[in-house]
Amino acid sequence: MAPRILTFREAINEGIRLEMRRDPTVILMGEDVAGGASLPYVAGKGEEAWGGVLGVTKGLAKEFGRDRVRDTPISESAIIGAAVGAAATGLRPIAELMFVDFFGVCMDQIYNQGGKLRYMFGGKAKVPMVVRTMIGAGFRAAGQHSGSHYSVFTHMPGLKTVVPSTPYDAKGLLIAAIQDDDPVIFFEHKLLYDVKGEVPEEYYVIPLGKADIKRRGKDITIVAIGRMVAMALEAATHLSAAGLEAEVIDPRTLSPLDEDTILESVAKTHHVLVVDEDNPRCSMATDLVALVTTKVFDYLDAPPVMITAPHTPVPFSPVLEDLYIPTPEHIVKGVQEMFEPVTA
Amino acid sequence: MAPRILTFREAINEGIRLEMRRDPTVILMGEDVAGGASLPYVAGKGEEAWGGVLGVTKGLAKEFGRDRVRDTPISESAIIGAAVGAAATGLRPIAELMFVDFFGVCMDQIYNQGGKLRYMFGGKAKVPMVVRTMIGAGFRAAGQHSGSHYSVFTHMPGLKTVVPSTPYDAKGLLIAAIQDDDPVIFFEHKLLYDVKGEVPEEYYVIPLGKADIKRRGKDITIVAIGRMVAMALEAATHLSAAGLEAEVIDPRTLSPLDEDTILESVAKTHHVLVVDEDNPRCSMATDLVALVTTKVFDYLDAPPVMITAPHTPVPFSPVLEDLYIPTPEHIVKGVQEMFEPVTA
Amino acid sequence: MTEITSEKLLWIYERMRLIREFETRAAKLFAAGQLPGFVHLYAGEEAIATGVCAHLTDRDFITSTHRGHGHCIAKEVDVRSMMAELYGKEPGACKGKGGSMHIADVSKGMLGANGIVGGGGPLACGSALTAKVLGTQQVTVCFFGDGAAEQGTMHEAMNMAAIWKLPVVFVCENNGFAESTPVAYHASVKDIADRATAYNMPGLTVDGTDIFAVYEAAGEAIVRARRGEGPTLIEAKAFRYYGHFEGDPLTYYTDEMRKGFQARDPIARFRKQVLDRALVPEARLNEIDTRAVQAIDDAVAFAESSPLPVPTDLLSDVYVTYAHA
Amino acid sequence: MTEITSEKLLWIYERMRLIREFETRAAKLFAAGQLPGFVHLYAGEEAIATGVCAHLTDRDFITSTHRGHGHCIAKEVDVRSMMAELYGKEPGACKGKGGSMHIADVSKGMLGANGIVGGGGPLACGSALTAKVLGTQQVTVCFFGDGAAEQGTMHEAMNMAAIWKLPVVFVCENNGFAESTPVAYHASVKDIADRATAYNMPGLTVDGTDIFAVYEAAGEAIVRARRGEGPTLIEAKAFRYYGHFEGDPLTYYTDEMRKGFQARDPIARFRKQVLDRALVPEARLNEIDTRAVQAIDDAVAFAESSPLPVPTDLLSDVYVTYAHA
Ligand SMILES: Cc1ncc(C[n+]2csc(CCOP(=O)(O)OP(=O)(O)O)c2C)c(N)n1
Ligand SMILES: Cc1ncc(C[n+]2csc(CCOP(=O)(O)OP(=O)(O)O)c2C)c(N)n1
Ligand SMILES: [Mg+2]
Ligand SMILES: [Mg+2]
Repeated sequence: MAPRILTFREAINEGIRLEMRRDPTVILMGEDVAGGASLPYVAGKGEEAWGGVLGVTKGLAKEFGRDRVRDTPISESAIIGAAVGAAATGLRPIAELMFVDFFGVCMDQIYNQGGKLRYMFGGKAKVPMVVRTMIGAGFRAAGQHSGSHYSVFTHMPGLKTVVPSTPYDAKGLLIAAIQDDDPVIFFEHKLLYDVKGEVPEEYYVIPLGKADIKRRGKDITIVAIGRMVAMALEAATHLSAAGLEAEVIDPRTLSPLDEDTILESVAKTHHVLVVDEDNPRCSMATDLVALVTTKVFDYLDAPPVMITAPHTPVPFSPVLEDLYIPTPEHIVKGVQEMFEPVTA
Repeated sequence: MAPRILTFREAINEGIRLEMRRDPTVILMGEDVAGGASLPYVAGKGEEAWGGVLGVTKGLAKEFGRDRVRDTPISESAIIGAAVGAAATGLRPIAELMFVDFFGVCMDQIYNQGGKLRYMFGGKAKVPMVVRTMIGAGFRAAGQHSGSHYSVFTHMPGLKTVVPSTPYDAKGLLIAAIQDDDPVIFFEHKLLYDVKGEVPEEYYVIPLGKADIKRRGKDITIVAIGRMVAMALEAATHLSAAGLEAEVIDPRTLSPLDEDTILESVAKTHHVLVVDEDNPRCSMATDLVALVTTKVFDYLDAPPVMITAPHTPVPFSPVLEDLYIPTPEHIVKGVQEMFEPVTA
Repeated sequence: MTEITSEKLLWIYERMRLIREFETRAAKLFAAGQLPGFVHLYAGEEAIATGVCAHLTDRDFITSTHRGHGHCIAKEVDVRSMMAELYGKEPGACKGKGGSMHIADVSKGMLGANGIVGGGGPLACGSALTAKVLGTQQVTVCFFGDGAAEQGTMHEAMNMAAIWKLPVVFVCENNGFAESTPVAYHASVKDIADRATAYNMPGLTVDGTDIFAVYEAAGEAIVRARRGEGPTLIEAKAFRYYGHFEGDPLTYYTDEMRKGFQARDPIARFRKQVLDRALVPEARLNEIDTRAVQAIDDAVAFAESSPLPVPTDLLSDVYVTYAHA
Repeated sequence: MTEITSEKLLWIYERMRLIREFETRAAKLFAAGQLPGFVHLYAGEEAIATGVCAHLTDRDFITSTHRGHGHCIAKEVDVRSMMAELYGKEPGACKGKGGSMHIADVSKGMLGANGIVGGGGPLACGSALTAKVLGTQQVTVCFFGDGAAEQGTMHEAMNMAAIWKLPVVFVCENNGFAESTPVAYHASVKDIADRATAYNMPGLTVDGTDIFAVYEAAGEAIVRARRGEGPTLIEAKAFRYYGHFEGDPLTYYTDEMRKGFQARDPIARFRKQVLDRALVPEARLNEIDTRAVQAIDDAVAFAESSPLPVPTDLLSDVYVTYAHA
């Protein structure tokens, strides 16, 4: 039988749809997630207009109705806060923060309310909610619509953070996130939406906290996040031609982090390079390097290498933005320098 | 002549006062920074009532008037945003974010507006502002008033971040921050306010981006931030008695970071331990470890060690909060294990 | 005027007295160095929480503020667990992990004091949304201060509640100050309730030291919310006897102001009102006075003799399913 | 009705035509794959930006939105530098680093388009504070959308401007939609201007397709602000011809709606109004039409022939004094 191919966008839509069918307490809310479904003349057509700004939630308002799929005002604090309050009292809301860059208008509800409520209440409450949000550069969306910043959320105790890299993972991880009893921030890279991959029709769950080894190799461990996984795999192909076999690890969940899979790999390969599209300071890249160097230092045969975006906002001009984003070439170069140190 | 001793609180007050005298475009605003100065019957007494929630800005409204020292509504986005807008058009505002924990209601104005404006405008504007904010655990102020989170701001391009550890540094760094043409976030540890130290009366500037070696030593480099500097110095005294001489480095400015001072020290001592009161994931601790291990890996004789708060919100109960905060004992233990690895 | 049963009147009186005793004792304990941290006391505002919560059941929800003790007691949270929480003890409402500013009891519908001014508004939309989606008749009351009225989150919450006709009652407790900053300075309107028109919801200002006024206004709003007719904004004007937090030197209060407070004391007013109209026998009130003192004595004794949290409590309860080291 | 000199009328017409040409061309260029990124067009709303900015000088400030081209042109930002910015070219207003959503020219008092809905409100308080503290007579106009009216930042900004009597004019451009969500759904009030009472400031709703109505309302508000009498909220109701952003399939528009837009076209209305009343000679308008096309032709040619940024531009301008590698 031919494999079933979906885009990343469709896989996410399917993940939400299956969970909403299974569990009547799951609701979805965010700006334009139905998208004009609030218009009588659009509703009359039997279809909502948009399904989110990039069409990810299309069709859900039609299937589940406007009570469970809610367009909201542009009030991110109210959106997230309502999700927290609803989660603490019996629903399993999926709230959309359209672009992660907007976290600055609602972070309090995410980290100070959603993330801390359980701890501050001595464990006597739970907040089973998901915040879906778009990340990533490359869309020519400029300085306020292109960030990643999962590091900021991973830093915060009480939150779980998930960054899928393939359609298959996106569906299974999203279902896991919705079922999880803790607040999960689910980061969707906007440049992945049109990427296709095999996605089985059935319901399946990929547990949070389990990394995936996307490629096996013995010479170097490359840990890559989100869209950077594809970059790492492409680099691995080049490196293989040059005689170096890279193991590519996709953590998938940044918090909790599957430390064992990463550490075991580095113990085997003795080399580590991390690829992170986010800015470099206090980032997932530094987090991973610190993990490896504090825990398996003696296994390392060379200094760890970080390939990240620079310490700049995301520039608009495509020629500059292309320089901002880590590429397979950067990765190959980083690996090669590790194995043949440049002598000055 | 007897040295002039001020508290950390008084040193900050003096730094602001001197800059406000020197430069008429410097203004101060925040919740209760005058503190009831808006009340006619308090103003009548010739003194403002509070001077900020912990009294740091006392006397400034009296000297500079209510036009330049402004109480505000509880509207952090408007406070910070007004500072950004004022900075871009000719003032040098000092805005107070009472506790850093409240960044979640105004981070957009800090990082997306203040931090990015210059870059997004192609360098054709500047934002000379300071955000003063309180950090730190130990005050029994519980989960939403005890965070540090300077990592989140250090992560963001366009922002500078300063964490003073002594009254002397606080004054000189604050003056530098006010004079700086970029947005600076100035983190004041609330448990340092009553700490005393020598502070000359005159006007002096400590340049941003210069670390300070608070203690010289040859055996291990301890990099400590803010209130943790005192912990590290105390640990160093114990270690010295045990025959280990620690070099204690206070970065003072986290962004830009004085990488050279840290790396040169590690190249000399071959050991590094970082102490950070913040939560561990994607933190300054991981940032510093990644810096050292990617840049002077070959000089290291032992794995780097991170002493941080755990990945939990700050608990209220004093017995738990005391366990949350890194102590000299933790540091000593960390160093000792580095030199005499525990054999399992 | 709305009818109140004598049973309800006694319940209200008991809750008000318990709040007053709790706060008076907390102030003393703080001054004696027994209570750590930031403690914000509710004395002076008792009629608001009790007059509103008299209409609610355990199944209804409230969101609260940093000044949350009164809301807890009005929602019948156990004063022993509250006092133990203030001491940071293990049997505290939050196992000692939350403290005064985060005290909560979800089983009583009390969704937590909140250290973030304006933090409760969005949360209230959430519990109200649960009620709406699940079709229960639960109402949520969102208590917030006059200072919180200037926080953007409250604006967003009121607009959202209005367009979705959520069963929320917004109760602005206007005690005249946000910390040391007077409402006449920080608010652009004379009455916060004037902002109701900005959300096309009913708005009214009541004397927050008059239990009958509060009770009546809240009753109508709660019935409206239960009927699915949407939110209401009630502003209750009162005062606080104590400083913003314990330790506040209160330099912004004048002697005249303090005298004015005494004249409006909500508990004294209540006594006068019900006794003048012979609604309940004085002996019953006196009994309640005695019981309130006993209950707080008992709560303090309980708190003092309770065990502290154990070290492993530091790391638990961060997640439901992810034990972090 | 306020007097408008014919010179001013011609200025307004020229700016409106430039905006329309700029946007029409941008739509075509986007469809042809020439312009990258998110492009939000202002066509249909020309009377708002121009009617307001006709009262301002270079020294006055405006804050803008993601839909900022019209504000830029009304504030006399050079269309060449704007078009070059849309192309991401080095001579762009922001050296190609900002793009459509961040286009700015501080030297013209244009404090930037803004990718964050509601982001400009607080900034407007800031430039107004500068004017107030330094005692200049500069006014700041804060343009924001109907959707932005639900963002907490706008609430905070309006309250702050009101209590400090800042010289700000808040202009809500109500084009009926926030992306695909209609204002009747997202707003709890019929007219956004009704919210002015929540800040005790004057508020009025005008037809944003009628330049004379906008001009008059803005004129009064700006005089008031300059006099130190504080902010005003003006809601201007209009529509947008294009989608939320280019690429929007506009499934939420009906044919009837589109017909209604044509009937209210602000430029056609302006022509009719001034010609009917013989306020300016038609020939002058026709000249302006021609010049506008030429100016945009020229701007496109300039943009196309301009150099791209160089790689080192990636790392510059992050800080004034801290060159980061
Ligand atoms: C977002 C935020 N800003 C500031 C504070 C600090 N703070 C705590 S209480 C308070 C005053 C609150 O005033 P009000 O809402 O009137 O409540 P009241 O204390 O009078 O009961 C302030 C400014 C905070 N906790 N959260
Ligand atoms: C804080 C924030 N939330 C959401 C968005 C995404 N967004 C961009 S424009 C827009 C709609 C804005 O509507 P309105 O304010 O009416 O302006 P219009 O587009 O109609 O001019 C939205 C939701 C954003 N940019 N910023
Ligand atoms: Mg108050
Ligand atoms: Mg709109």
